[in-house]
Amino acid sequence: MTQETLDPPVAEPAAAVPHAIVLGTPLLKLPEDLYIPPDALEIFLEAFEGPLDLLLYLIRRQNLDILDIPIAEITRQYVDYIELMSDLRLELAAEYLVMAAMLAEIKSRMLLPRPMEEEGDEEDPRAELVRRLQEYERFKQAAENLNNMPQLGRDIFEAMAAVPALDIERPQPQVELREILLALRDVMQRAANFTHHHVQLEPLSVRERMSIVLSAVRPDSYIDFTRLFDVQEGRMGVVVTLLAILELVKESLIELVQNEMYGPIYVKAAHHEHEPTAAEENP
Amino acid sequence: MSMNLQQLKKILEAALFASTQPLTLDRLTALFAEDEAPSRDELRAALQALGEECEPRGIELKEVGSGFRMQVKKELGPWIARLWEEKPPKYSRATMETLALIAYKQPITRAEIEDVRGVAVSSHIIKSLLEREWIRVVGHRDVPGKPALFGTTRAFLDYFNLKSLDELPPLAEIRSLEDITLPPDIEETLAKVMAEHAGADEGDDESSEEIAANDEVEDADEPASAKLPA
Amino acid sequence: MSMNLQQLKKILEAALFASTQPLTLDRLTALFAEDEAPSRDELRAALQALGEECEPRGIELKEVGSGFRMQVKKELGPWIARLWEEKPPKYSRATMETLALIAYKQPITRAEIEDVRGVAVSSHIIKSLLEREWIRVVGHRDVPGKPALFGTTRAFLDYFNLKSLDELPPLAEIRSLEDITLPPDIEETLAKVMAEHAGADEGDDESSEEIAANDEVEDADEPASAKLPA
Repeated sequence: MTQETLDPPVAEPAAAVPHAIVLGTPLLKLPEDLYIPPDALEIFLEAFEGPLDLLLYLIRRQNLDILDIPIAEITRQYVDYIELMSDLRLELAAEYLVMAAMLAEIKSRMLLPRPMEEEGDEEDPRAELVRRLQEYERFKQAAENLNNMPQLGRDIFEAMAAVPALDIERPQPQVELREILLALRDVMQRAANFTHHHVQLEPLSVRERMSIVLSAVRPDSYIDFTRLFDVQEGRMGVVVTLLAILELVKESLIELVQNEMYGPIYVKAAHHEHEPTAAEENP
Repeated sequence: MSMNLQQLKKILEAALFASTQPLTLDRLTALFAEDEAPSRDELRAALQALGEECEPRGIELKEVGSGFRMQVKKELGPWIARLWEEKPPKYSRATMETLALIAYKQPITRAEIEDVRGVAVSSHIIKSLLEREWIRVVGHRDVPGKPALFGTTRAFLDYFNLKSLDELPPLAEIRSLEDITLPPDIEETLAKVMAEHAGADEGDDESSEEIAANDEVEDADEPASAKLPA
Repeated sequence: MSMNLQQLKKILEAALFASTQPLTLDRLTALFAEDEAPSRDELRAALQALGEECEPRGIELKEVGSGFRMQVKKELGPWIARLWEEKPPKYSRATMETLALIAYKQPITRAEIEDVRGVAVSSHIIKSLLEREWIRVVGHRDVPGKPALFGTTRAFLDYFNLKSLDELPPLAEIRSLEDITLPPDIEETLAKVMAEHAGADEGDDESSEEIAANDEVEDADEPASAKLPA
């Protein structure tokens, strides 16, 4: 048996999984269900929030009654996963191992002969596991409910109106430059926590000049390339402007056009149909 | 002498639209000079009337955790969302489960959250919930290590359009697992996994959607994560 | 087939209140799917009606240079001003981070700021910085939605007593980051940039996407969707 066990049950309701459970005797083949192509295991596991989630899945997938989990089979399946993980040298979260130990313990306790009748008080060794699974499931559901609630910016939006210039002075927050730098440090630190990408920053002079160049060009008309330069600024200033222009071209924010070799170069903002740029500045 | 209802409503409406945050009754009262200040009852009546007048409009007056605010009606969301190119945020299951535990079981420590979820809660999740100001440290448990106790904030209520925690959907009864259905995202993910890696086999072309993991927002250092079904 | 006037008005009103900037007729039209889009005349008629209905209210619909916007009626100024009277406001950490990123990474879109912060940037943050005239819209990225690109202003420099942004410390000094491109010699960079982009004459969407992807700060598990247009 291979893939079909992992298909959505809706896909093949009849064929894939024999659902019936007769008082703890599951009418289905358990161990072979496990097959997952090795290179897919990692993705498979990422779909789960942890061992409880995985266990819930294994149990539900096979329509088992949680109050009567065939613990031996489930344990075996679970441990097979764990072995697969270590074969593949996936970094195995400790929680998965702890759960394996817990399952093994339950299993061993269930194998011990139980005195009849008089030990009615003794808890089913599965009870604690069941309790945890049920508790987890409640919050899994609660999380889903929460996610479906109206969210600001997704389902509902703040309604705001502009405030016209008032006679009374509105005090503005006072800010020290240091605070901005600290804020930047913090956000960069956070960004660095995301391991795959790095923030690329051009020298500030170039960044600043990019904004200046960008607001000087328009989407609907060309201006002469040379007008963007101010020779008074000297060599460094010209280099900064050139870098800014190249960066803007790279980001597709402006277009350079030269109609003939050695002819004049013209610049305009990258095309878009509506809204001239300049008009958008401060409402 | 207080002012007439019409003028009162105008001022309240203007203030609610001008403010970037919800406004409490106290802050609304503070808009008025002493000799014109409305009583609490007058204020409430005016807000009530204002709310009713919004009925045929595109906006509504809503009381949330930190006060009254004007907001776009939910039913208009699909049009309004077109104002912005960006897609609204999606939060990972890990984040939402952590948040749900804090909301329903506050005050709660990180260890207690981990106990229920059966998995470590990454620092990143806690930090980002703190950063969003959805949760805060409300105290410390008096056990070794003095772990922080987390609770939700008014901003959490505001974000989820709630006036108080009472309005959260009640926590589900403990259920027999038979009644639990598998989250569709897992099925999708699995279907996709199988389709990608298994090669040819019988028709499991059920991998309708994008794989969940690709849609993921945040929680980079959480090993196991998948989106919530929307 | 276009929709009825009542629904049209609701959507327009909601959009005008939800937007941080005035909206042009074009942008208002873009809110609608093709088959429901109103004609220019219908749009104008709806706006006209909307404006008239504001008459008894605390706000008014105004056409300014760059489009239509809702604003508080001027006559209510004395009351509204008291919203800000009591305590001098403070910028939130989110506002400071947004400002810092605009200064250091300009020109930058809101979505790009959100990518770096890993957290949504609410509209009122952008609005308050625009109103302060510390940032301005310097252009639009030529991608669907034409998101505004923000840069800092002279007023920003003046407030902090800077002659140019150069006087801000380089990021490396704030915190050393790997892979940061702060070249020792600007000419070297020039040569490099020119070599790299020798082919790039007419920018197309493809290359802009690629660049955006490179610049994004986020984990693969967290694609560009931590975006909250609020």
